[in-house]
Amino acid sequence: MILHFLTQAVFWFLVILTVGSAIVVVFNKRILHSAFALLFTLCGVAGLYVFLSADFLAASQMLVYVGGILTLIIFGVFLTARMYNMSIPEQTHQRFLALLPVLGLGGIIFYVLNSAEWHLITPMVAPTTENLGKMLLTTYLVPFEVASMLLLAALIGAIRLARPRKEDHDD
Amino acid sequence: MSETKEIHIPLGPSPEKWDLLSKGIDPFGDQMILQMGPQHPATHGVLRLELKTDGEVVTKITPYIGYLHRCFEKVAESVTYPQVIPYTERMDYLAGMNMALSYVLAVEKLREIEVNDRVETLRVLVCELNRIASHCVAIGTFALDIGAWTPLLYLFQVREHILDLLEELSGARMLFNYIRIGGLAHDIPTGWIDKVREFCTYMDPKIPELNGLLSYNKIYIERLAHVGVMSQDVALQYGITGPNLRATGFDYDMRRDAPYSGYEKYDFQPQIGAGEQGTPGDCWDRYIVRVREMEESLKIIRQACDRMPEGDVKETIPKSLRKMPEGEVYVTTEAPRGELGIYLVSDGTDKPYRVKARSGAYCSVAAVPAISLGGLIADLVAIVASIDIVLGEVDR
Amino acid sequence: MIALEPYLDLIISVVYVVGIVLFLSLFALFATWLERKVAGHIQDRLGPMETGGWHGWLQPIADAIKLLIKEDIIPAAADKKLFKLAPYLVFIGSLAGFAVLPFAANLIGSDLNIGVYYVIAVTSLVVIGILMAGWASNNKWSMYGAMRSAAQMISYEIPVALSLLIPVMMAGTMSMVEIVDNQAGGFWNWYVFRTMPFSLIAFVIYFWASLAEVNRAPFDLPEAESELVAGYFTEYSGIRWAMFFLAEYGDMFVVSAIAATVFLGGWYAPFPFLDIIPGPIWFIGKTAFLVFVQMWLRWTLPRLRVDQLMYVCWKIFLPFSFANLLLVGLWVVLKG
Amino acid sequence: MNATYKYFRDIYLGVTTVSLGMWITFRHFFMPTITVQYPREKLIYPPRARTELRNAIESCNGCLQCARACPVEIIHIETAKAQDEDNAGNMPDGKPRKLLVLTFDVEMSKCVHCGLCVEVCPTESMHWNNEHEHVTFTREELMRHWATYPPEEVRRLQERDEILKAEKAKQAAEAAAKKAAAGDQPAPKPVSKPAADGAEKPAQPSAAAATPAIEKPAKPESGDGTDSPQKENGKEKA
Repeated sequence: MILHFLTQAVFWFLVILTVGSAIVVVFNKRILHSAFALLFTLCGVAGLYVFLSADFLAASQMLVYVGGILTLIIFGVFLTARMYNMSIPEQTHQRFLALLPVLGLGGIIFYVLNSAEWHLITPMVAPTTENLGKMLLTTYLVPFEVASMLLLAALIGAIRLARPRKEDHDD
Repeated sequence: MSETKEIHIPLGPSPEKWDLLSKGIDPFGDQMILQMGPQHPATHGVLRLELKTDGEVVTKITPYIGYLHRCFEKVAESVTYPQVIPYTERMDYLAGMNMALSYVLAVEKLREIEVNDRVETLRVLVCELNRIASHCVAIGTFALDIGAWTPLLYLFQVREHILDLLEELSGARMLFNYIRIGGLAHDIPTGWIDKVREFCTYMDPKIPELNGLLSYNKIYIERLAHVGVMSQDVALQYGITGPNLRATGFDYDMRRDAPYSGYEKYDFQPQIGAGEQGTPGDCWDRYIVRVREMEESLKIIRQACDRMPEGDVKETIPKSLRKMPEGEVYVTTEAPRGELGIYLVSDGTDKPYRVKARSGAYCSVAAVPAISLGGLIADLVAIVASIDIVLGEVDR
Repeated sequence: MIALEPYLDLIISVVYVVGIVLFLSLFALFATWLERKVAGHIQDRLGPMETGGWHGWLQPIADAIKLLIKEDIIPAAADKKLFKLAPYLVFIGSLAGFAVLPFAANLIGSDLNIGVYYVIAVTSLVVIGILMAGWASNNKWSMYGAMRSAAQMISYEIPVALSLLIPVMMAGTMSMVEIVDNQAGGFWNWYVFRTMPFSLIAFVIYFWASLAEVNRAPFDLPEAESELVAGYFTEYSGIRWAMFFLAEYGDMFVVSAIAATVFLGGWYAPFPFLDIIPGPIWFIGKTAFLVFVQMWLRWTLPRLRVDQLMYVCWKIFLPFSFANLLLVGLWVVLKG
Repeated sequence: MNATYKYFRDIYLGVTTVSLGMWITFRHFFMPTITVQYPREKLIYPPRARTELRNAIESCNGCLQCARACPVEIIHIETAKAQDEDNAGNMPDGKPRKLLVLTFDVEMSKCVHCGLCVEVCPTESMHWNNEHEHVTFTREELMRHWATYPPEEVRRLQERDEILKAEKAKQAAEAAAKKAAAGDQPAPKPVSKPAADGAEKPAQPSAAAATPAIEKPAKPESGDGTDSPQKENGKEKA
C-alpha cells in the first residue's frame, strides 16, 4: 500500500517536475533561467524513462541531453553577444491568430492520445542493454551507421567552419 | 610600441561606453576587460594589470603600479645618510643586502672612502647569499604560479637556511641593516664561515633535486617554453637588466663587466639563456638562468669563504657624516632583479639632497605588455612570474 | 500491525542513502585532513597538529564548524536563485555516483545493469552545476572557471568512457557487481593485470582522465588559484562553499572507487587467503590509496595550460584509448 | 616523421619526468620534517638578534643620541638637569648623574628594528631584550615608558629646569655683557653642550607647555599617564 503510494508520489513528483520546469522554460523571461530550467525537464524525463524500465535510455538521456546538448545550449547562451540585458519580447501580439494553431495542434494531440491503443505492460526488470546492443549491430545497423556518419560529417563541417583561416605554422 | 597609442580606459568602461551598454550595444565587441590585481594571487603583491581579453587570449595589457609606493626617494631626502640604509632595504625586501650595498657604495664614492679587503669580501659574501635567497623566492613563486606548490616549500627551506646565517651575522632576517657606510655593522661571529661552508654542501644537492622536480618536468617545460619570448631588442629598448636580460642571450653582468666591491677577484660565469627548450628569451630561459645563477653564486660564496682576509670591518666607518662633500654620484650594482642604480646628489649637509633609485624590476614591469600580448591568461601569469618583480622595488 | 516485510527494501534504501551521505561527509572530512597531511609531509612540514591532540585529527571538524557558522555572502549583483541552487546541484551530481559503488557483494545502493554507464551519465549534472555557479556569481573569474571546467569535463568524459569500456568488454557486463565478481581470486585476476599491457594502459588513462574529471591537479585549471583566483567558487563562502568542497572530495572518492571496482578487483583481497578481512575494508582501502595518489600528484606537478589540456585529451588519451579498445576487442574476440 | 618522433618523445618525457618528480616528492614523504611547533618549542635567537628594544633606565644618561639616530623618530626623551636636592646618585660607571631622564618613551609599534639606536648608545643602556613576542591588545600598550617619574614630578622638574635655564641664560647674558667669562665657560661646556644640543628639541615644547601653565594640570584628569606622551609627541611634531 505504502509502496504503491510512494511509487505514485515519485511518479507525480517527476511529472510535476517535468511539466513545471517545462513551463518555466517557456515562460521565463531570462533566457539563461530557461536554459537551466531545461535541466529539470530533461532530468524529469529521464526519471520517467526509469519508470518505463528503460534504464539505458534514461542514462543516455542524462548523458546526451544533459551532458551534451544542454551544455551546448548554455554555452551558446553564454557566448551570445549582448548578454547584459537580453530580454525576450514580453508582449504578445495577435493573440487570437495565435490561438488558432495552438488549439488546432492541441486538438490533434488530444485526438491522437485518445484514439491510440495504449498497451499497459507490466514493467519487466530485465537488462535492456543486451537487446539494444544486439539490435543496433544487427537489425538497425544501417540506420545506426548512417546516423553516425551524419553526425561525424556535421562535426567535421563544424570544425572546418569554426577553424580560423590563417595558415598553420606547426602540426 | 603600438599599445601606447590605444585608448586608455581608466576604470572600467567610460561614461560613453556605459551609455552604449545601457542601450544594449556592446562597445567591446567580443572583448572583455578584466582587472587582474591588485589583490590577485599571481600578481606578486599589488601589481594591477588591466587586461583586455578575447576569450582567454589577452589582447591588451596595462600595468598599474604604485599600490606599494612608500616615497623612498622623498624620505631619503629628510633623513641623514646612515638612516637611509634601512629604507633602501625595504625596496627589494627579498634582497636587502644588495639594495643597501648599492646605496652604501654611492655614499662611499661621494665621500671617497676606500674600504678594506675584508669588508669587500664580506659584502660580496652576504650579497651572494642574499641573491640565492632572493632567487629561491623568485623560482618558488614562479613554480607556485604555474601550479606546483611543493618546490616553493623546498626552496624556502634553503632560504630559511640563508636567513638563519644572515640573522646570526646581522641580527635580522630580512631587513638587515648590516652594510654600513664605510664598513659593516659587525664582524662575523665565531665559526660563521664554517656554517656558510656547511650551507654550501647542504645546497649542492638541492639544485639537482629542483631540476628533477621542476626544471625538466615536461609539464613545466610545456608551460614555459616559447612563452613570453623577449627578444634582445625589446629587452634593450625597455632597459631590462639582470637575469631577464641575460635570458635573452645578452651576455652582460655588472659583476663581471663593471666590477664593484672586488667582484673582479672571483671566478664565475654569468649565465645566459640559449633557448634550450624553446626560443631564446622565453620564460623557461628566464627560469633556468636564475637556477644556474644560484649555482654561480654558490661558487662565489665558496671563493669568498676561502679568501676571507683579516681586517677590521669598522676601520673606515666615518666618525661623523655631518659634512658631506657636495656633488653627485651614480652607482649601479647587480641586484637579483636587475641593475640597481643609486643616483645621489649632496648639497654638503648631513642629509642627501636627492636620491634616485633605478631598479630593475620597474623596467621589467614596463616590458610585460610588450612580451605577453596574444597569449593566454595562463601565459600572462607565467610571464609576470618569470620576470620576477618585487613590487616594493617597482613602486619604491 | 503492518508487516515490515514488504517495506524492508524501502527501509534499507533509506538507511543506505542516509548512510552514504554520512559516509561522504565523513570521507570528505577525512580527505581534507589527509590532503593537508600529505601536502605537509611532502613539503617536509607536519600539517595540522593542534586540534584534537593526535596529529590534529579534529581539524576537519573544526573547519566544518567554522564553515557552518560563517557568514553566507551572496554578491549583490549575483543571480541569487541560481547562485543558491548551484552548490546543491554539484553535490547531488557527486552523491548520485555513490548509488552504484559496490562496497561489498551485497552492500551496494543499486546493482544497476548499466552501472558504469550510469556513473558517466550522472557526472553531467556536475557540469551543469558548475556552469550555473560560474554564471550566477557574476564574476569574470568564476565565468572563466566555469567555462574551463565544462570544456574540460566534457572532453575528458570521452577517454574516461573509452577506458572504462575495456573492463566492460572483458567482463561482458556493465554491472558493477558482476565486473568485480569476474576479478575474484587474487590480484593476478584483476583487470588491470589481465591482457597486459592494454588494460594497464587503460587504467592509467582512466586515472589521469579522471583527475581532469574531478578538477584535480595537474588538471585543476577551473580552480587554478594563481590564474583564476578560485575559479567557479570564487564568490562562494561558508556552507555553500563547503558543498562544493564536499562534492569535490566526493567526486574524488567516486572516480577512485570506480577505478578500484573495475580495475583493481573491488572488494576482493589481493590474495585469496586475505579474504577474511571484510570486503568493504579492501574496497575503501584501495579507493583511499588512489585518493592518496591523486593528492600526491597534486603536490608534485605543475598545472597544464588550457590548450595543452585539450591536446593531452584529444591527441594523446583519445588515440591511445581507441587503439587500446580495438586491441582488447580483438583479444576478446580471439579468445572467444 | 619528425612530428611523429616528437609526439612519442613528448609522451615518453612526460611519463618519465612526472615519475621522477613523483619519486622526489615520495622521498620527501619520509624525510624528517622541519616544522618547529612554535608555542611549545622555540628557536634560540642568535645573540645579535634584533628583537625588542629595552632601555636600562638606571644607566641611561639622557644623551639623546638614540633619538637622533632613529630613522623613524620614535624615541622621545625629556631630561632635566640634576641638582643636589635630587640625590640623583651615580651612573653605573661611578660618575655622578648629570641629567635626570624624565621621560623615555619608545613607540614600539613604529619601530623598524634597524638597531641604529642601540649602536650609538654610549652607556649601552639601549639593548635588545631577545624576546620577540611583544603582542598587545591595544596600540597604547606598545608605547614603552621606561622613565619612572610620575607626571607631577616630571612637570615639577621641567618647570624647575626652565627656571634654572632662564637664570642661567640671564647669568650668561650678564657674563657676556661683562666679557669676563672666559675662564668660566670651558668647565660646563662638555656637559651642557650635548644637553643644550638635545634640549633644543624638547625645550621648545616644554617652553610652549610652560606658558599655558594652567592648562597642564587639567590633562591628567582627562586621561591617564599613557596619554600625555602622545600629546607631547603631537606637540613636538607640530
